[in-house]
Amino acid sequence: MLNQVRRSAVLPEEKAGQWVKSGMTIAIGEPAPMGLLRWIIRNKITDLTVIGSGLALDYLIAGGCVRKVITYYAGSPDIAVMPAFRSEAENGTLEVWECEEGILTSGLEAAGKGLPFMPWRGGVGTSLPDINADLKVIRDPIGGEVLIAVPAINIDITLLHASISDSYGNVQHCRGTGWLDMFLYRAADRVIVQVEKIVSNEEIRSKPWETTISNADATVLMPYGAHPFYSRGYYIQDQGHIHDYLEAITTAYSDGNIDKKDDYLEKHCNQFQSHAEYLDAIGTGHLISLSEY
Amino acid sequence: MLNQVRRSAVLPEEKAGQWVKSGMTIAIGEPAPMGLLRWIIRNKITDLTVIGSGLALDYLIAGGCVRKVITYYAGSPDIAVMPAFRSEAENGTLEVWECEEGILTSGLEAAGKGLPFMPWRGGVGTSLPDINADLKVIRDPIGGEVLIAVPAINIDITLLHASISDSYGNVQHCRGTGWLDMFLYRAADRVIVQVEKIVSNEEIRSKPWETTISNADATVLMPYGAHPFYSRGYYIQDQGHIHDYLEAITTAYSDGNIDKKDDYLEKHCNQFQSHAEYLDAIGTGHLISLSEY
Amino acid sequence: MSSTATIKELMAVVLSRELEDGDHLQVGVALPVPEVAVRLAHIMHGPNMQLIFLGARMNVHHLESIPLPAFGWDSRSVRWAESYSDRGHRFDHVKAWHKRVFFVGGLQVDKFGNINLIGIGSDSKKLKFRGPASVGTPTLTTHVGRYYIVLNNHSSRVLVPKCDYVSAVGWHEGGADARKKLGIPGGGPKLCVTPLCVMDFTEVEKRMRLVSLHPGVTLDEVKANTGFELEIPDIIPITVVPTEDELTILRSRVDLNGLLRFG
Amino acid sequence: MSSTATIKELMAVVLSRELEDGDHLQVGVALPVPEVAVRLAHIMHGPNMQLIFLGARMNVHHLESIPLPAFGWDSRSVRWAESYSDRGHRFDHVKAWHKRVFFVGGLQVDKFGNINLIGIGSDSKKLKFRGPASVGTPTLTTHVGRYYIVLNNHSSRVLVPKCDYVSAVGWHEGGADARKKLGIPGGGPKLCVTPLCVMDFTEVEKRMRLVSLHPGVTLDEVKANTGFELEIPDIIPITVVPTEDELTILRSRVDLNGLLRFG
Repeated sequence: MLNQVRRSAVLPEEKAGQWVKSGMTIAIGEPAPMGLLRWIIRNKITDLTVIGSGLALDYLIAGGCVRKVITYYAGSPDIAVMPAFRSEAENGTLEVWECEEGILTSGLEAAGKGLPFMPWRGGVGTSLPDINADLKVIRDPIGGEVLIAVPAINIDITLLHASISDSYGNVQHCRGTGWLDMFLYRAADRVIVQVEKIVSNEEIRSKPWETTISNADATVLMPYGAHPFYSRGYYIQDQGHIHDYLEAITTAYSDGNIDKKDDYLEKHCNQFQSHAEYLDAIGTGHLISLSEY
Repeated sequence: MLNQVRRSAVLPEEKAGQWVKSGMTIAIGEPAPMGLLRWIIRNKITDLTVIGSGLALDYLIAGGCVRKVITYYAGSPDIAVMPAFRSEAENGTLEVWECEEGILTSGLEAAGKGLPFMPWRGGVGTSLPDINADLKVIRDPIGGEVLIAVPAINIDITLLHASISDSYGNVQHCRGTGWLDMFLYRAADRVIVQVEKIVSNEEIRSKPWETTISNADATVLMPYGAHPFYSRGYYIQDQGHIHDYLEAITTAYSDGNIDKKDDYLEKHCNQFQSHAEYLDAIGTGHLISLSEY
Repeated sequence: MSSTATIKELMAVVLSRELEDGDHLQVGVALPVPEVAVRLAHIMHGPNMQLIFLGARMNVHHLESIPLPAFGWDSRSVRWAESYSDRGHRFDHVKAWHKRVFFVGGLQVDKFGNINLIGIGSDSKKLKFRGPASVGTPTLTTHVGRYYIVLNNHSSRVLVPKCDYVSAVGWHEGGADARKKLGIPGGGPKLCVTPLCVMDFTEVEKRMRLVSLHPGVTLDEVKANTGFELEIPDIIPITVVPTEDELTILRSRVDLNGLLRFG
Repeated sequence: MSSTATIKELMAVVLSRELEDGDHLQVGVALPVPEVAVRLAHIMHGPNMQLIFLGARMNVHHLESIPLPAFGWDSRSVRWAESYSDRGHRFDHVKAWHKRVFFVGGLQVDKFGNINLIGIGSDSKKLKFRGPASVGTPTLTTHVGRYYIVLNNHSSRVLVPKCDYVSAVGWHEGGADARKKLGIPGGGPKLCVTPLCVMDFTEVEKRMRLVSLHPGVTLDEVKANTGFELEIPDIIPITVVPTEDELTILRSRVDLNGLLRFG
């Protein structure tokens, strides 16, 4: 009866963050795992291929971490097209693997299921197979219908934000996961989940039907870790912070005065040594004001 | 502002039962929707193609309702092979669409996703494509790997048992669904869910993350409706009742004395006019003794 | 409250009248006109409608008001939904999408109702204008029972003879069998609603056709701002303006902050 | 408690020693020997094992005893699991199955470890003996890191030269690259454990080979009851019997009702 201790999956941010190496393919869930993303930017990880969408994706692009994006949507309710994404894509400095939601989930499902491809109908007749050479128009082997063969999209590390986990990598999302989170988890070799709170194993086992991920490779305790985004059941989006980002980054790129981008990143990300320092700068009063109710 | 009333999805068993017509393809979830299955047997629906497994499937076969089965498992912890299934399959009076769990879910997923097929690896190298001509061995169009193309498995009506629903077809399963239930639901044109209890819409909306089916075509109030099987959070299996079934049906088929089967069905199913009458015959005391705790 | 409806309010009312009780209405983010339209229809005549926002399914017909969320990603707005089942299984139940109705915008829309969200420019690797990408529109427009194209601008830069790229196929290169030939089962685009007019698609060719002009808009104005030749019927009605009831409910029970009135 | 282990207890102990901390152990219904084995291993040396029963994932290492369920479909037995996520997504995370260990029985098993759960007879439409069907064995044995064949009977009717039908591919027609050639990624069958002996597969040909004889069993007995020529090593050890500790824990903390002792 050796080795009688169950291993903990809880890691400090720098330990978990170090798993992410330049050149990897990573994925970002929803709500966005901003604490981990700030770690990546601060630590100058580069040449990433990133599966993500919206502002969290843009933040990583602005941070200089991204070579290629796999995305279905780089807009938001606040802006038609994200500024860093738009500018770098138009310059040709950012590669875009053009897809859409159903094609993306099909490729992720193929990876999770250990298949080389999945067929999908959405996208037939569109420009997607013309723009993206990895999407192959096929005839189905049974009735001869035209479909798209989507290759497996494999991920090195998926980064998620969730409500709670126990010490052993059992994760539960308050009010369900983001729509893509589970696809991203299943397509990845490893998953790191930042959580609002770490709870007892008994709390997890009192409602196993709510466990969304039962084998997270690491969980990182990061209360308010999704800021400036929401975390279901905890806090709402910080619209002011988001508008500041959009204005700063849009201005930086359109002025051709890219230093303004570095100023923004220094002020809101790079100057901090840890997530806790970031929260100190945001301030407790402001964080409380974002409480979801 | 006409038609200002939201429609109820709650139906009495005979109304919902009448949707099932001889010759249809139906599916049975887990726990087994025994109340509805007893209605089908009692009303002499025949020539069904049934997607199911284990004893509930066998009950329908014994009841004379089934022409063809789509099954991955016709055994149980209590008997290696179900008696009616075994006998009728060996006689050639029952057609078997030979498959396995992953192939079945692939075909059901294809139906739910509106695709003519899904590829699957499990089964490559086995006898399944030899026995089942609908399974086609293909080369994947991207890397040339050998896979099985599973055709979409479309269902006319899926029958499920769940814990609760509101009046509007919003269904929640206590402690999650049976493993195949959601696949069967999504592959079907219509779904009928028998439930232990009908609750207020507010109760459903207090935990929408537990809603498993949001558009059941009908829900039928059938407390103890899974008897002699379990219903998670309500009651455990009635092992005595199940052993009686296995003994009676095994004997009937092996004696070549098929009348014994009719005696069993008359006593346990056909003599009753309703699910309530069935429960009366089981007896309140016995039902209470099955409470899960 | 008896003031005239704004153009956006008019557009929302036009759409709301199109929606039928029992429809499953999916609206993405950043489409305020359909967001108002589905809520208005739900109150007015849709007790069996299902509203699908942020992956949640809601029926809130019992509520006195169904206000817009405070902002696009407001997680509170779907707290009391009936189901979140659309999230992890968004595309697993396409089989039931014949009941679903969807709304799309576009950087470009052509005369057959194909839309482009990818971008403008001849080199797809270096677009002159990089769009936000196709979201879920290719899959949704492939399968839903019907959908509506809703534009914030009616200009010849948007309504073009041919899209630079196609995100979502409408009637492809035309013809009532265009979608069938491609193997695309859904019902296709039904209307295109803009700040100037309402348009539909001809029965045989499936080319875009004027249905009605909004009050005060001239035919010449529409023609001048449309980049392709629009099918023009002999009689051109004026778009029926919101009733007193519709406008009152829209403003007092849906668009409480006047997003379509002042925005 | 110091009495001799029964054959089934011995089989369970042999399997339990094979299991490594961190393994994800999936056991189907109606396989009491592996059901006991995984629980015993979990207690003995597996604090990081995951037990997968009835679509639930459990780690119950903190419990003093991990008894067998009262009957196969006992819904109570997984109430306090850590996750039910294997249910609606049973095959969506095959990517992680290299950690998973599985156990199979069979109506027939051939010398390359292929197994048959379909039936016996030449006409698949009218089998002489209709089996229970393949359950999930084709998919599971295709992908899991390794699996074990566990038989209740060691007879030449079960251990046959060639299966009438193959439900799950072991080493197909032989050879270390047999699975690779088929495109089947999993690690394949590791052992075949029967009431007479333990067998594995040769390195090059992947033919079944005797590893050890259970106490009291002769080589001739095994040969006489095996329907194909078994690879026989020069030295044949006796299967190491359960230690005092193993047997005590098995009986007092797992198999409380003596299913393997009296059953």
